[in-house]
Amino acid sequence: MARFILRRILQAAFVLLVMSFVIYSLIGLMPGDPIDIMIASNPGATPELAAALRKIYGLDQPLLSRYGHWLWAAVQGDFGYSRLHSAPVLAVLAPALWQTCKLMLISFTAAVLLAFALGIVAALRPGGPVDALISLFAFAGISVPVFWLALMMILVFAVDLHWFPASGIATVGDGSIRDYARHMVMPVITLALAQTGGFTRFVRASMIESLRSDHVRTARAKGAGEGRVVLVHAFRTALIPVVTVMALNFGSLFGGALLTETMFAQPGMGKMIYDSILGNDYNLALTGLLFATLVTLLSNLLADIAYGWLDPRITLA
Amino acid sequence: MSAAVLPRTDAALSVWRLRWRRFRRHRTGMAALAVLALLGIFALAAYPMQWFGGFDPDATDLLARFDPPSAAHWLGTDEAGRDELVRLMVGGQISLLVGLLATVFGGTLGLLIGIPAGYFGGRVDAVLMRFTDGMMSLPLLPLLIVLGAVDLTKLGFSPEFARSGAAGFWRIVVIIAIVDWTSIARIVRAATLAVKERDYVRAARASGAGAADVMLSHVLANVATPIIVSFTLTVGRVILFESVLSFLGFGVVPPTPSWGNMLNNAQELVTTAPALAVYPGLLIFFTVIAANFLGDGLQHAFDPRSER
Amino acid sequence: MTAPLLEVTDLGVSFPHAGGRHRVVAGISYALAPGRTLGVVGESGCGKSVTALALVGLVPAPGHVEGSIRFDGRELVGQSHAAWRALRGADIAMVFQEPMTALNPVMTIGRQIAESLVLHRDGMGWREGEREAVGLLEAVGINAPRDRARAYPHQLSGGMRQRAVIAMALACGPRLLVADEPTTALDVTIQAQILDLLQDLQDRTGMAIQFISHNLAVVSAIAHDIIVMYAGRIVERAPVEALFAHPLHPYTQGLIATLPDPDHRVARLPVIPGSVPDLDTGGGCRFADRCPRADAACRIAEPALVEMAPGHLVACFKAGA
Amino acid sequence: MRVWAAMAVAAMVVFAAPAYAAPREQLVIGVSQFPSTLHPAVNPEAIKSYTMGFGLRPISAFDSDWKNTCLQCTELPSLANGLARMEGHGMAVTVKLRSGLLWGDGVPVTAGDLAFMWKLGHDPESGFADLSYWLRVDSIEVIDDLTAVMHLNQPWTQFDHLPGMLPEHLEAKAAAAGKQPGDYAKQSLYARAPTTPGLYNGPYRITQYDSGTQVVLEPNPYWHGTAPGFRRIVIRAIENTAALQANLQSGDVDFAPGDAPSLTLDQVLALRRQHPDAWTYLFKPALSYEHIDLNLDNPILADIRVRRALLLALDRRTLADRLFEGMQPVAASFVTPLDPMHDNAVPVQPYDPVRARALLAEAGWRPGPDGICRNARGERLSLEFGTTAGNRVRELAQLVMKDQWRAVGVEALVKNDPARTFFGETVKRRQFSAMAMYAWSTGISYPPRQVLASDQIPTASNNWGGSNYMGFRDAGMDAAILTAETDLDPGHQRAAWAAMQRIYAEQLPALPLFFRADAYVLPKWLKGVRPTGHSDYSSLWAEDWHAE
Amino acid sequence: MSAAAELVALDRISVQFDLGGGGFLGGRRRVLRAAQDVSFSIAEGETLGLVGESGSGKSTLGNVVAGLQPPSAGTLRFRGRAMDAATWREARRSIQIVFQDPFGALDPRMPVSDIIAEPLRIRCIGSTAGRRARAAELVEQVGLPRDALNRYPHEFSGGQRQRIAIARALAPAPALIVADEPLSALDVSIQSQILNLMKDLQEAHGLAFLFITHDLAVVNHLVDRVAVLYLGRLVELAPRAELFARPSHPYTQALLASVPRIGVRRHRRPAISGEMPSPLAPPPGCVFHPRCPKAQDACRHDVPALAPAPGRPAQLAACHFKD
Repeated sequence: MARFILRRILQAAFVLLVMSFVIYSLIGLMPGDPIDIMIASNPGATPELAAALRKIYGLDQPLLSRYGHWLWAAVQGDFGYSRLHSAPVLAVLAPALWQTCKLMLISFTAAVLLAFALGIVAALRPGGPVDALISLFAFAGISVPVFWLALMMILVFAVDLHWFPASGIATVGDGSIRDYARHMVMPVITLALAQTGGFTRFVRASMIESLRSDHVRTARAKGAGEGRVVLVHAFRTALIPVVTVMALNFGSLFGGALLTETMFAQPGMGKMIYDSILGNDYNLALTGLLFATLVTLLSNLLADIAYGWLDPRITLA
Repeated sequence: MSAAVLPRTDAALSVWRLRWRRFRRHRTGMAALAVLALLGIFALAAYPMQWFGGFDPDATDLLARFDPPSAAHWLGTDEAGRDELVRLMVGGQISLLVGLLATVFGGTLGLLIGIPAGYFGGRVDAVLMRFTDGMMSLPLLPLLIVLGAVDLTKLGFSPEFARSGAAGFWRIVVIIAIVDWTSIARIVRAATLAVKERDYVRAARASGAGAADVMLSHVLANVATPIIVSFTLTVGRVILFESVLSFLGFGVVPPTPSWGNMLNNAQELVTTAPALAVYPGLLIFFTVIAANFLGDGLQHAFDPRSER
Repeated sequence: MTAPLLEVTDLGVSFPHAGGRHRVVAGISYALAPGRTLGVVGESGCGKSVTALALVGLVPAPGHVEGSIRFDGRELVGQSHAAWRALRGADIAMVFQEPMTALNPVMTIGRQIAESLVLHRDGMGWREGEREAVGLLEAVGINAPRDRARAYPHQLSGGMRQRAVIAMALACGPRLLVADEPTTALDVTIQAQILDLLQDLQDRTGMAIQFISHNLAVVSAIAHDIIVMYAGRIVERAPVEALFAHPLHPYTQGLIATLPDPDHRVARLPVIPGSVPDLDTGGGCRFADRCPRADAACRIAEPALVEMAPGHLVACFKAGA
Repeated sequence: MRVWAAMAVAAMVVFAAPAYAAPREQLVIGVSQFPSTLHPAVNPEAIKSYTMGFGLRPISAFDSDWKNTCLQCTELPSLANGLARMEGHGMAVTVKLRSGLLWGDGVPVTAGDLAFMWKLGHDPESGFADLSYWLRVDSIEVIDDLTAVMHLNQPWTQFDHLPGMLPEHLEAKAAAAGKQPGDYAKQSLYARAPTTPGLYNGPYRITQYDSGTQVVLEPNPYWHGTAPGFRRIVIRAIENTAALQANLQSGDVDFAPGDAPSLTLDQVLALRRQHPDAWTYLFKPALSYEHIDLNLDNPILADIRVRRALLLALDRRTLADRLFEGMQPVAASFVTPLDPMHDNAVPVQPYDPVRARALLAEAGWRPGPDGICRNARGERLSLEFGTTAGNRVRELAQLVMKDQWRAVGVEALVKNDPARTFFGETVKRRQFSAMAMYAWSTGISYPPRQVLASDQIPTASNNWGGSNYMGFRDAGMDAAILTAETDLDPGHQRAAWAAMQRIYAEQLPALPLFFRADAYVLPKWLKGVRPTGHSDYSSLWAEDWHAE
Repeated sequence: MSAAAELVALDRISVQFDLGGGGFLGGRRRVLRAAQDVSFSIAEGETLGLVGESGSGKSTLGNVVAGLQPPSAGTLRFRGRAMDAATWREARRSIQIVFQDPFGALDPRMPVSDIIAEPLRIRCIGSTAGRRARAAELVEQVGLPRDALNRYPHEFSGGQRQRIAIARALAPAPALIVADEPLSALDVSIQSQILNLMKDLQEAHGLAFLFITHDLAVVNHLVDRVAVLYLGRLVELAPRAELFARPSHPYTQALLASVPRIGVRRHRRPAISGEMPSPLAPPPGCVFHPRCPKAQDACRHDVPALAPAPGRPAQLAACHFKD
């Protein structure tokens, strides 16, 4: 087990390394260049000054060597300085990452629980009216753009009903958990609804498959009640593929987080990456993307471990 | 492939006829197909509207901003006095085309990676699939934004091309395609792995069939099933992507209409002119939901176990 | 002969199909006494598995069961779900064909066996159940039962798995064991072991066994009475000796003749021409199309099961001819 | 299912609460951008100037009546009062600070702080965005704690517009710590610890800074002037303007200012139509000048007749009336009528499509079969027309103008780019082949060298410096700009400004469109906000804001 | 049978599968030994039965003969020549394979005519029309109506599909057909039909068969010689009659005794206890010793060689104590 985890971590590190190069190159393809921005409104700037600055910042070097320098610094924990936030990248990123992870984890949990409930109910009578209703709900969830859902939530629950605050993560001067939770409700629901549809479909498909399987029939032949058959025998085996798919999807919450954070004006990683790309903040964009990749890789690793834990047929070695 | 001369077309119908019969019994799938067909007709109706009806999707009319539906403008006008209906039709062409093209390109990429990975296995598989995993682990939307922000001139395209409308359109198609092929590659790989172990493939190999022969004559035809299902879902997802990209400022650039940018554009007007948001919103919603139900129906039709 | 434990009368199972109903089996009648083994033989699709599922109330969803199943004098058809549950696994147990898939892959063997006990025995806890499971595993001839009880199905060999399935079925001391092709997935040497085991267990507990197989030879090795099914109908029913000594139905005769004999080589095996028909072929004897003796009459009416000799019933107009 | 529904309802009940009654001691301002850094001299941004206006005061500023006034000084320097005088090739300007000024930590504001600012501003490696002001100042002589003399290296007509200051006692350490160019900007407390009280000398100081989300301001106890009217001001950034509007409607945001990036004019107009009585709406005509730069290197546009025809073909009045409900005045040139240097002799060109067609014909452009003009060589009169993608109002105007040009036989091909590409590449490197629409915003009566002088045409050799994207070269204009910059004689200045406006209107290097209007949405209870319409934002007088 | 020319010969063939593991951080390396040191040959026109239980490696050896699985060690000869690329080219045409599952053996997307003609198409034999004619001829030979040609596999029953699969194997006029459990997925009443068909075809074309099965009863009706495999090892190789009359290896004896016989009430106590060990960890010495009633110390250490049974030179068995 430890060996497996170690190997997977090494693999993930390698993927991260390769991806860091890919992202580094892509970032270099964004418009403008850092020196331009530095001397943007300096009328006295000459091409010589620009060239000198390029040399100081190593921008005259070939891509690979620049990447090498960046990597060496990054390995030592120096991810550079954020142009937009005027602070070291890590100092800016860490709280945003934490905030986003909280949002993602809560929404993910909510989405998973809801999907379990709906998927199981739908799988009990495939093709029946309840299944049709749940399918419709699931597909509807898949079919609404997240930003639009967010706007509708604000209009209904903040503007019309005044139930929840429309933006921010806390009321200034009110540090209570309740206040904090109230600010999280709408982003969490929005992000969770966007995921629930797909998850519900997975759970439903897997449950139908599982309910058809021989061992479920065996359980019935033993005289187990329907609840036990469904929840203990069918669900446990249905869970195995579902958990993997869900965990693999965890990373995709970043995209949703980006949108909900923008709409609900919450400081988070997704929004930060977006802003940094728009604002030519190369260091922040690069590191942010890498962190997001890292979170995805870690969730994949957890998925593998969960897989091995759920399925005794798999030995992690 | 000289055997292709054999008259197989008439007979080839039979597998598909069987599936069609099964699909026809899938009520929501049929409804979804009908909805998608209607949406396609709706989008294409822009041409007769423009040629014969004299409707111009770009003609502005400052005196007719936010007009309610009338004989001249069946769905009313938008904030620049343009005919909403024709814009929705033209926008539909763009959105559906983006959806289809990105899916086809992404699907082709997925096929090119998934089939060899599944068929050859071993090291080829390991390399291709680690690559796929790596791509999958990249956060999709931020990556799309980076790709959307890429300066084409730095890739050697001329500034004229980089700034042209065509570049804007193809950029979206290409970036969605190169980001969204991974799931298809995995599906194709899994299907190929299954087909590869089928006895008919082994029989062909025993007769001396080479890898290319087997992949073309057996694997490709038999992985079609999961691919078609996955295609329908992808088309829906891509259309959603386009609207999200529009929201983030990287979608189809106005004034070329797409449902995505029309919806995004209508955001600020949502309280004053909600209809402008409702139309493209509903069209996107129906397209995506129909694509999903269609995929569901096809899955049912292609699954031999659903025969009863 | 003792009073029958199981009495099946005119049992039929149908599924909705293209507007109408599709009768998968019909007119099944037989009786089974404690301590006896009834072999049910037939080719794929003849309805033998559905008949077995009807006995435990597990005919899949849209299926409809008619006729009568009396178990120990109690009518089972139409009884409540709760009554079925109380019966299943307790008085009537079932063993399925694929020991790999019939076991829950993510539950230990011991726990799966204990589950039957916990479900049916009042006051039985999991801990106690699992302890008892070890004993049951030992009873079905598994070595190191304590370790095996802690193992997952995939960690056991095919034969051991089938023993575990049998242990599970026997946990609550059923009076009727329905075994649906229990040895088909196994190798011949293991098949022999399992057949032995079933016979031993029957000797010890006096349970009745309904043994279903497509293999006449296997059935003949274990059964006291045999039912031959074809296309959803019983075509012949007889004590095992009588059946092989004087098979009356042309299908039974064909089956016996076409089976290759390991001990005698013949230049050419006799064959039954044609293949098993699709169900619901209309009126007439269902075997008529493949029957060497069939004439016009056979294609008009369906022959009833008639007793030609004591305990020997056949559904053929030409039987004895 | 039912259980889930019940749980959802229960959760709603627990978390939901009616919007708390606003204590009115707090003002939440909704803006659509967030300041990237708070250092006043690095990365100039409207949102930062607006935010810092609450906390850090320049020595002088233009007020809402466009009059230069002292904020931190006792009187403005002028040649008349002797505080400004000619000196060799340049000038000497004496700055007299008001006494009793304190930084937010109680340390007095002194002339040394001004000298410190100069020291940094004069150093090209400090990372200051705009060195042009400080490069004019050769030295600063500190006379006493409250007096300093700035020695300018040439006469400068804007000498009485006095700069801001930095707290030397806090920032000197940061300035010394820098090793590489630009390090100061990273070391500055404004970047590293923006809640340090001593960084502010205005009525409010920043007490909480949540990067990307909000800035919280609270009264500065060491403020000497009018007591601030709020216990707390929150500036909340909500980038999505639709969400921002929803926040305003839900009460999460109280106030949408017009001088900081916030709701669009379009939104405010729509809001006013829908809820005319819910808020107070203010529209302040502003300096911002919307126009279309013409690339004069384009052979078609090199012909003045074509340029004039393009302008005459535009019905700017109707456009303004319909799209902006008449809030945005049509421009005759780049100088707003509100500017003291505006010259009435330059009229607004009327809408005259007939003359436009005649001019085009004169220039050799005759309508082809599709209605688009062609010249003798058969080339179509087709011009690329770009602006910032995503700016709804501009895109809307662009579409209308495109149609209006079409009516006179000019084909405009819309090619828009996102703002950063548009400003970073398209216009900056003069990649637009014909027309680019955007806005300028300079100071009041500020000489337009940057945008109109021939030495400010961006080229590769000057590292794409300057903002004369049109490639406009006119000796008369160059001379007038120099006069406006350096000739302190008011008569000469006025003449130079008149000349600039005349030349501009005649030569049309750019098509003048509108002067923007800042649109404010204020809660009924908010009083004392005086929009300025220029780049000295209303927040500089925030101590007068109060609830009623 | 030694009179006929040798068609295919296996000489000390071993096949092992690397199940991963090993290498950097890979953990224990796992190797599955599917076949060990197997040697036998098939003469022209001969039918060899390859018998064994699941996991004995019989299908693996079938794949080796059909060229689907390269051996890890040992040599394969075709008509006296060791296999190389050129030999394989000829052999591919002369050796065809028929599989167990008639449902998976036919590409559901091809009409029957294409399926049957496929081996010819792959080897580029004949014209399109010629291949079609050949397919039509073969369809009739295997007892299907001509109109089957334009139909699709799903329209046929299991027995009919197996006939199509046999027709495909016959298409290039092979010398040997590897039949991998061709009957076990069929209904009992169909098995004998296919069995007879194979016999007829063999007589008509002088085909050789490598008939892989677990069913000894079937073997007795078709084959000339029998090879018995146990855990990847050849334990007995003998002419049919001899083997059925007097099995030499204890495993063969047990196997034969375990076959259920019609109408014979079973004698209790099975002939053999226990189960075949995992091919991942075969026992040392004689692989059969853990289950062998005769096992002695020698069996636990020494691998018995395949040698003639006492007095029966044609009957080879790998046992220290063969009868």
